[in-house]
Amino acid sequence: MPPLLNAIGCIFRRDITVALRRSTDILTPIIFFLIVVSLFPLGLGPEPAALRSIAPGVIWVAALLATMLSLNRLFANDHADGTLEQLLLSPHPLTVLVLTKIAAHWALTGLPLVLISPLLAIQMHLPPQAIGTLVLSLLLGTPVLSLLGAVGAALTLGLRGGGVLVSLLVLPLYTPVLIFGAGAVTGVIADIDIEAQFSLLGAFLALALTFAPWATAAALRVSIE
Amino acid sequence: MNWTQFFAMGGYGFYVWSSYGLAAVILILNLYLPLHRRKTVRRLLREFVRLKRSSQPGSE
Amino acid sequence: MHKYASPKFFYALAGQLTPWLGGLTAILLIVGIYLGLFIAPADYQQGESYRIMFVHVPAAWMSMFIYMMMAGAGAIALVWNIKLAEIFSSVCAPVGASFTFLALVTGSLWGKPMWGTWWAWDARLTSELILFFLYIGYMALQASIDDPRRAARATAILALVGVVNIPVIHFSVEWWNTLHQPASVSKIGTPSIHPSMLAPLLLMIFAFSVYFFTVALIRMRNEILERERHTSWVAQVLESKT
Amino acid sequence: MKTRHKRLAIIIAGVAGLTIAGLLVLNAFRNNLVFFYSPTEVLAGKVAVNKTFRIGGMVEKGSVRRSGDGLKVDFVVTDLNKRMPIHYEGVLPDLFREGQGIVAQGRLQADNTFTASEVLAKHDEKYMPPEAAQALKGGAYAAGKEAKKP
Amino acid sequence: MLDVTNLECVRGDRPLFSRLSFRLKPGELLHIVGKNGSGKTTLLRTLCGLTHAVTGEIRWQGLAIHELGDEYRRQLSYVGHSNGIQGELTPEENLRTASCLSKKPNASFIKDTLQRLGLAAYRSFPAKVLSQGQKRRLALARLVIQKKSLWILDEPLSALDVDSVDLMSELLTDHLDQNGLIVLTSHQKVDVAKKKINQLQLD
Repeated sequence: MPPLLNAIGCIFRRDITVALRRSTDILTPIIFFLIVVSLFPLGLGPEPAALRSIAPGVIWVAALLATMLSLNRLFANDHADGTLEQLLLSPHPLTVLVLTKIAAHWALTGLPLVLISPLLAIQMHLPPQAIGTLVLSLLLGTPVLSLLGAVGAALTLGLRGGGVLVSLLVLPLYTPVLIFGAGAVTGVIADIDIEAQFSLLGAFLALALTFAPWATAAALRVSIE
Repeated sequence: MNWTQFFAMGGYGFYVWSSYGLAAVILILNLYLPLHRRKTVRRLLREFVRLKRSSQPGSE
Repeated sequence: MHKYASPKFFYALAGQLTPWLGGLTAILLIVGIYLGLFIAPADYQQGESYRIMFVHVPAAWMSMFIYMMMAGAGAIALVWNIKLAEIFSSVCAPVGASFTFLALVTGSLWGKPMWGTWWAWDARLTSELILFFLYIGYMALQASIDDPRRAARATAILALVGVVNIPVIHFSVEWWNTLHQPASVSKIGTPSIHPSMLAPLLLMIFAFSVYFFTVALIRMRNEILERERHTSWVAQVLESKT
Repeated sequence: MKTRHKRLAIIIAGVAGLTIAGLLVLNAFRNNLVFFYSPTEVLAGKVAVNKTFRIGGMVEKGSVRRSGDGLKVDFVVTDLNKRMPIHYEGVLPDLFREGQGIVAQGRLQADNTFTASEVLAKHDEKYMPPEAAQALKGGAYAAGKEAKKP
Repeated sequence: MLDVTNLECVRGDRPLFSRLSFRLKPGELLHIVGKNGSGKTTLLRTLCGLTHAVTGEIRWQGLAIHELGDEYRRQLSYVGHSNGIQGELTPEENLRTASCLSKKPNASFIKDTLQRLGLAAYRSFPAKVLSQGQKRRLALARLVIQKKSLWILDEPLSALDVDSVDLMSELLTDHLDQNGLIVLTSHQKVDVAKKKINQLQLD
């Protein structure tokens, strides 16, 4: 196996192992996701029609916030114990290594959110055909959240108030994903053709995959200095 | 056109004049703050230079 | 080229330029406001309220323009490691944010007579709001990094990410808005505006731009003094004038 | 891997990413990311059957008929080329006037009429003195060109 | 060969040192001494390429390190203030990760190295249970595992007991014997048998 692939596999496995050993870190965002969405019926009343109309937006906003919560895990621990420095001193391109870490982050944050979303969809009385759309839109959208979030996490590494700061930096950048992610689900409920929304979510993903790892690597270099 | 009419702005006086007022405030503030800061910076730096001189005579 | 990019030379140059630019700003503003408030006729539909446009549109335009300048200078600073670009990029944000704020409030003041409500999730207002959030994030990041060099480079990266995102955000808000907002639907078309109204508008945009450069130069001079305080030329500058 | 190869790989990856993004955006625009269809497009069969979509155009002068309690409205939308009868039940927006542009969301019926579930009024964003507007009335202006706030 | 010419570093806006030049040949050790805050750590990080110098040049085998990029990092091991040890992973897993950042890990070699550094008993425990000194030893084990020619070490002897210091001297001597290069900072005396030690005083 070429050394680069070897390193990628190694880092991916390492990040997953570490995260699984600190299982509260993975569970917190997921539970948060569940709780936030469940609070809306309590605040708005259990009327199914009303819930259905707000469900796409609510679930998507909750996914955004849950991802925000988990961003800290991405680099902060590695920064504190010095393993991030070692990563920067590796002979492999940092962009690729960073992308690996983001992938591991998504596998343990985004993916569980996607998997758990049908439960919330049922809770919010979404019609059956919309549940598939919701899952698919989250599947395309949550990687973008991890990618853009990584840039924010790298920029705020080791700064005071890092957690709140990262949300200021990243949430405005999340708006397109929110608009088209929730728009796809709303569209399917209104029986509108939604291929366009999925195309655009895919385009965002391609764009984020192109730029975010590079920006994250640059930000890490600045933050480590 | 008389002045009352002018200030009334066809019934939209409030909106128009608060817009222009805020614009004026922002333009003036953006000018005043850095100019004020300039004074502070110069004062602080002068002290800084004096301090540096007295602590290491001969150099610089 | 190197000579012009040296902070010392630039400090002196900027000091000579500012009064001229300031004077130009004042003249442009006076003429623009005179034309806008006294000469331009009332609009056939909106009456006198459209005169808000003469501050709203330049402010909105500047808010975008300054962000672009900020990101462009940031990119130059990142790639070629030019100090002046770094300093210019770092002084843009407060001015840009205040113009964005001005555009938001005047947009709202315009919306009240036009739409009958203070705030509408109109495409332009919404993307202006998100731009404001981007500026706030930028300034928050800038404020929380103590080392000016690190701050400059981190914020430059953020600005670049933002600049890639701004068209995307703008487009998505526009699309979102047309689906949800009954008040306005914009399809392809050219803005039609009468010359008597266009002239003051362009003058005001020009005035705001020159104003921005004036303020930026003043801010840059402060920043240069602070960053170069260890050098002997700063010590001389401090002594020479009171 | 040599530095030059690596740079090439980065460039290729970047170009590939942008190309995919661009193709997807194009696909989105080809698919129904238009805000509304004109009656001509609808009658030419450009719209998926059995899907909700939007139709836009001018409300034809003298075509508005209100029935009963005034909540049922029938009118005709035109793009000055083709006409489309629209049926709507509900409250119309304040800016709904004959000769004004509207967008209606709903479904096409078998008899080539349109049943709207929602009607949105467009508003006009042109800036000109009253005299100029007077002079323009009728001609190009009535063609319903939309203008952006500059 | 490591060549440093006319290096100037600042931290924030505070100048740390300037006009710093030295040359280090294979088989040589450079011991950097200086007060707290004299810029020892910054110098080491600059040598690694983690921090940029204001002026000056660092050359490795005759080429500037920022041009060499990954070629330079392929030959460099760094142990900084923090040990670079992930607490949730066992010592063995830590070494395996460190190793595969540059090449394929060799399980038996990792085992031997843990044995040599007296960490074999902790192989299956998470590294967070190790004491400060043990963690430091684990960080040093990384040097052995990675088999690079240039070692850059920031206070490698801190938190080590007498036996471990001896072990460290042995590792350093071995490395110099194999024509390796070492740059380190230390408040203690560095005891490397019969080897050339250059001292660099920062102030």
